Amino acid sequence: MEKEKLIEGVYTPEEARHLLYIMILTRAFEENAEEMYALGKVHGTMHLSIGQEAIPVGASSAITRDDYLLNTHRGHGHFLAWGGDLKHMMAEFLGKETGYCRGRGGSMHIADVDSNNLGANGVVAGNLPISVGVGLSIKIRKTKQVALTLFGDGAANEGAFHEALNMASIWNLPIIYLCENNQYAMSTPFDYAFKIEEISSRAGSYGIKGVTVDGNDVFAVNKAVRDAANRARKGNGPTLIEAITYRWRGHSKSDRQAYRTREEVKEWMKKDPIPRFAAKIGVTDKEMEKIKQQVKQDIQAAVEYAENSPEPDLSTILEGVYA
Amino acid sequence: MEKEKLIEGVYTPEEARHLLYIMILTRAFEENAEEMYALGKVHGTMHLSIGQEAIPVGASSAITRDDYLLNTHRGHGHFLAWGGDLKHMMAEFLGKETGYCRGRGGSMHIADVDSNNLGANGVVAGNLPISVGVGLSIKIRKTKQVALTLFGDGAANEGAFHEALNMASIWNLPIIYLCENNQYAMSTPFDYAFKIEEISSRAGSYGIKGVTVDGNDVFAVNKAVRDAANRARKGNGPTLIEAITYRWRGHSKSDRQAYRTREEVKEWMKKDPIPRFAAKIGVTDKEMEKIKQQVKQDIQAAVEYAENSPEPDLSTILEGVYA
Amino acid sequence: MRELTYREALYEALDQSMKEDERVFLIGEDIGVYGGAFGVSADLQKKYGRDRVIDSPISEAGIAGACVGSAITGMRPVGEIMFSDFVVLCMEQLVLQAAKIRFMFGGKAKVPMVLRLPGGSGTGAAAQHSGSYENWFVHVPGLKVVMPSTPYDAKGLLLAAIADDNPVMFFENKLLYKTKGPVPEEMYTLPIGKSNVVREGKDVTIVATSVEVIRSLEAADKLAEEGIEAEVIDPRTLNPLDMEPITKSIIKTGKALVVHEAAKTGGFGGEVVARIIESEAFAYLDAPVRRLAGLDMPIPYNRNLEYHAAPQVENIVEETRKLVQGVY
Amino acid sequence: MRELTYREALYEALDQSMKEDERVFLIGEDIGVYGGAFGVSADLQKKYGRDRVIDSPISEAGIAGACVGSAITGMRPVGEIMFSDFVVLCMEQLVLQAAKIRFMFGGKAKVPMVLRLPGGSGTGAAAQHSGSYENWFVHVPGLKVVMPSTPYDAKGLLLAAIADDNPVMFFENKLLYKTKGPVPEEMYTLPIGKSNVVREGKDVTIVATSVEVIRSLEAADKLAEEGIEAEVIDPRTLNPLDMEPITKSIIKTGKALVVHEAAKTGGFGGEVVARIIESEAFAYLDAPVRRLAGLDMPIPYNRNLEYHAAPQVENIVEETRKLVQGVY
Ligand SMILES: Cc1ncc(C[n+]2csc(CCOP(=O)(O)OP(=O)(O)O)c2C)c(N)n1
Ligand SMILES: Cc1ncc(C[n+]2csc(CCOP(=O)(O)OP(=O)(O)O)c2C)c(N)n1
Ligand SMILES: [Mg+2]
Ligand SMILES: [Mg+2]
Repeated sequence: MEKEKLIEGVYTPEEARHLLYIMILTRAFEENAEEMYALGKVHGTMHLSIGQEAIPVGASSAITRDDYLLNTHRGHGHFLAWGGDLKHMMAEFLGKETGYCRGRGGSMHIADVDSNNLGANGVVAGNLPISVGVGLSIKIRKTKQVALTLFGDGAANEGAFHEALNMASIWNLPIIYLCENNQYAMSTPFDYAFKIEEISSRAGSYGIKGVTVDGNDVFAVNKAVRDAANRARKGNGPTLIEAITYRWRGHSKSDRQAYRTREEVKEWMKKDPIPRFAAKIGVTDKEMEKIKQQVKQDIQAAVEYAENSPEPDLSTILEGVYA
Repeated sequence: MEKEKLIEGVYTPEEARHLLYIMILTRAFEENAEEMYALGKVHGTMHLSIGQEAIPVGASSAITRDDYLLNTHRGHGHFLAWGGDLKHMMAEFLGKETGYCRGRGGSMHIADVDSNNLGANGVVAGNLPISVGVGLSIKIRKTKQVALTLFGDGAANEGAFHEALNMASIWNLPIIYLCENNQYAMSTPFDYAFKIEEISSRAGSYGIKGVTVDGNDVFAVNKAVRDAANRARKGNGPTLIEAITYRWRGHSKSDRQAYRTREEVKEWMKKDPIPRFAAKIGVTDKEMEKIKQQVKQDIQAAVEYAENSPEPDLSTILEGVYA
Repeated sequence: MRELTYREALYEALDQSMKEDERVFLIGEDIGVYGGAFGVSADLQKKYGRDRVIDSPISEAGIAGACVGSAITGMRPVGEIMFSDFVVLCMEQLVLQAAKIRFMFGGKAKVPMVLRLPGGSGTGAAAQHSGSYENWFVHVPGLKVVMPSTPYDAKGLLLAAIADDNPVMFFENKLLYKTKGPVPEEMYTLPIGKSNVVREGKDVTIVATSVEVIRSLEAADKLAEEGIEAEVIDPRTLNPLDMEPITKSIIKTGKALVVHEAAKTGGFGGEVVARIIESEAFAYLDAPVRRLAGLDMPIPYNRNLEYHAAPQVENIVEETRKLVQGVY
Repeated sequence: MRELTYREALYEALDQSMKEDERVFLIGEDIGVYGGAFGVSADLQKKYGRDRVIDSPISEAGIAGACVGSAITGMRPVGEIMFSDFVVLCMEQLVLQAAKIRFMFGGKAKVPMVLRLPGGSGTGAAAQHSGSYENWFVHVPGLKVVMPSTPYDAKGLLLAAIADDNPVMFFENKLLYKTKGPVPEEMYTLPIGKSNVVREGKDVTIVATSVEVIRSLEAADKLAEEGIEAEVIDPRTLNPLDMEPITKSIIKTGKALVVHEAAKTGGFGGEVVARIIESEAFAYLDAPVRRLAGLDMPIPYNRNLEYHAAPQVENIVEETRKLVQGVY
């Protein structure tokens, strides 16, 4: 279609509304998750991405579903943006047999390999070495896919980050390394764990392109990922993108947040990516309300579906250990 | 003493001659080691540093023996430059009870902790995480020591390199990271395993100083290490030094060297660091001959000592597993 | 005596050893302001400063290396790996360096370090945060492996581990942190290499580790109601392993059950069974030694499946009953 | 039949599977022009190109990740870790990823990868290049562990491992690379999960792995001269472990010795002993099952000490004799 019809030259109005819907859905999903956790309906822990909703939609909308997604422990938004089904996602969250992982994986390991969603990962930087294999696989099979690989600021200090980016570089692998720098690794501030201004500058160690973008701006993230995807598909190798954002909630459910001030959080909450994107794509408050209503219904339906879904049968406990 | 009395403002004539002696001794030790290996007097493998003799003397002469040495699998030169005793080193090489490690460690694990020589390491990059601990220990004990930490070009692609340098950086640890870039990691050329011109540029990822020097020039190595030591003692943290050199021999005893040309080796042999240093410090051929004679005698004496030394007694086999 | 939780007992051991010995320092992820993922180091950074309670970047190999390097140069580091699962990222430093340096160097160096490893399932943390890998380290000569089951043992063994001149892998259990028990206020050490008979009984011997000790004691009470008196033994230190109380017990009971949470195959239970068979107790066995252990599977997220992946009280009761009744 | 060395047999398995299946590729350090530290991949890079025989930087975690990621996306990678000791650097990818991905993802993914691991002592390579860590992986549900002792088994099991849809840890032995034996030219697979009775005998059962199988056979010949007929069984695959031939044998002999090179404590021998005790063979034992394994120590550099750190023929002869004569 013609460029002028596209918002910022990127999205059709429908597309843009859908992305906004996903952002709102992500936040609602996580707010609902908090409630369910408080009510003891879910056990374990969970990692909320509230405040970081721009990155998933910006990134996923820059590549196709023939590409691959390698996600993190804080990946609800990416899962939904990739096209994950809310009902089966909710069911996984509640550990039900109808969940994406038959209730075996939970929030931290939710995956849908059939749709090239290679899963969240509970190990910090755990998906980085795996990305090398995905990249090699694409290169050997000569499909023009790319592998969108997410990780956090904290993950960039794991040895795995170093090995993976160097390998991806020397073999020109079609990988998009997208670092969600939300300023903290659990309680560890970015400026404590790094003596550099930008994580993207580490691209220099591997002779690849590095760029830092506003992670709360859907369009900025989208552009960076699109550029990286183009390079990758042309055989020009990986890119390291750093998206600056902020985690509104605690790291996980057991976080007293003694390591930061309320003011700091408040300041960042002013940079809420949702209204910002809504404004940019010209969505009125009335439309916004409609979307929120829709989201509310969808969440409710998903919760009902999940709660009415069966638990895994004990007799199947050993299924899936071996092929 | 007054500067003008010092060669290049660095070494007294005696000192310089001693360093030259160590370089020649190192080469003779390794040539002798090759023979003994051929005669089946040593088993296992060994890694020769012939052609790289400038780095050990340049580096060790830049710091004191109250400092620490963390060595590599290719570390005969560093061991001698640090002040290792030839007899006990030879004995270790032959696996004798009188060896530095009572014959338990061999060439790849020779150490002398009593003299702050924390040992060679058979694991590529194995000493890099350890250097962080040594640096912390110095920092906590507030002694003004530095930790000279050696590793090869290949080691710079291990995750351990990344984790160690970042930790050393953010905690301002007094560590001198000295990378001996001899152009190959076993059969792997530097320009295959890296997409960057200089390993020292990776210092940028950690916000520390990085410098590349001519590793066949004793004075260049010495200056880089002295500068790094000064920074470290002032509490300004680690430095990454890359010393460019070349390995004349195969990687180990089982190397057919199919990965490089004779010509390339010949070219580098013209850059022999020994005559180069001899000329720079004004040692005549006659003096050179004297030193070589001395070395010959010393090697012979050491071999005799080692060969006449007892084997470890089988009854002591379990000694040293636990303290 | 005053009661503390397992977590508080560990905290006190760290606090007292840091007060007493300036060579002791802590390093790990989020152990400072955050106080550690399980709160063990609590306010120690406030007390001892950032130089002695060091927040680490997420670099597990670096943490282990920080312990090895400082230990060989005179310090007494206590590292924390947030979840014992992530010990997979520092195996090189532990297995090829910490465990071997002393031997490789001809006995002329020592590596007095402790690595604290919170492990085990039951918290809904799923497959990558619920593992039990202690037997790997039992299989690494040069390392010692400690696994306390009570607050009293936790404090005494942690102080002993810190005082030990060898690298010690210290396995804690997440479900035990909140359990309470009597703990002396003063510093005290428990011997590394002494098994502990936690319950006497004449009918059957149960050898259990960590959380399974607690479950075995509960099972033993239930079994007592059926007239079965189980003797429960906690090795407390897996390597060195003190077999003497175990063989003595089996000579008395003629029957033994080994219980641990880790997967059965390739686990510590095999070592215990083999040692029993190699001991004089073999002649007194009137039933095969049995193992009751975790299922051979990753830990599932689903609460019910997770529950059944590890031996629970009722499983121990049933297995023990079968053993005593001779049905297997 | 044509004879090949163990090394040549492995080479042929790699060559044939690469020829037959374009999803198969190799990755490891110096496996290209250099042909691998032990020459197993020889000229395969010349044959199949740099895209299918990939020289890796020294990044073991990356190598393992390259296998995991390509396997879950349709490839059949065969990785090589130059010395099995350095598997310590990729434990995270093997244990937390490869082994668990399928289960965590609800059985909806598969990880068909093989990791080749040359191990063992006897080459003078000292403590960091001579380890035997196979039992770690036996203890990791989701992984399979294969350990061939002959050229014939090496080829058949490597082809089976490559065809298997699960991650397989393939432990080779450095001392065996030069050993020769009959090997069929065509592609063939040996079942993963079938123990192999390599020598029949009525007096005693010896269960041995890898190089210790060869030593046990030599010992058996010596014992035969004394009139002791030992049955020697090679499990070949440590997990899954096929106990049936072992129990059957013990029911016949009443005596069993388990032999491996890895350190005794926490090793595979414990698993075998425990399985025997749990089996019907227990009732037929007229002597305790014994383990003969590596000393609990790092491998020494000194040739003589190194020799005595692992079970040698004479040790097997002596232990077996003692067992048969009832003196222990
Ligand atoms: C290897 C490893 N170490 C530690 C942890 C515990 N942990 C889980 S998330 C996390 C912080 C990760 O920080 P970052 O990479 O910035 O991602 P974020 O949580 O901020 O999104 C830590 C330490 C882990 N899961 N894996
Ligand atoms: C972790 C690890 N991987 C692989 C090896 C095998 N190996 C020994 S030396 C070596 C090459 C090292 O290259 P480099 O770091 O450049 O040092 P150099 O040998 O050139 O001095 C390799 C791959 C090892 N010892 N340790
Ligand atoms: Mg973060
Ligand atoms: Mg090199």
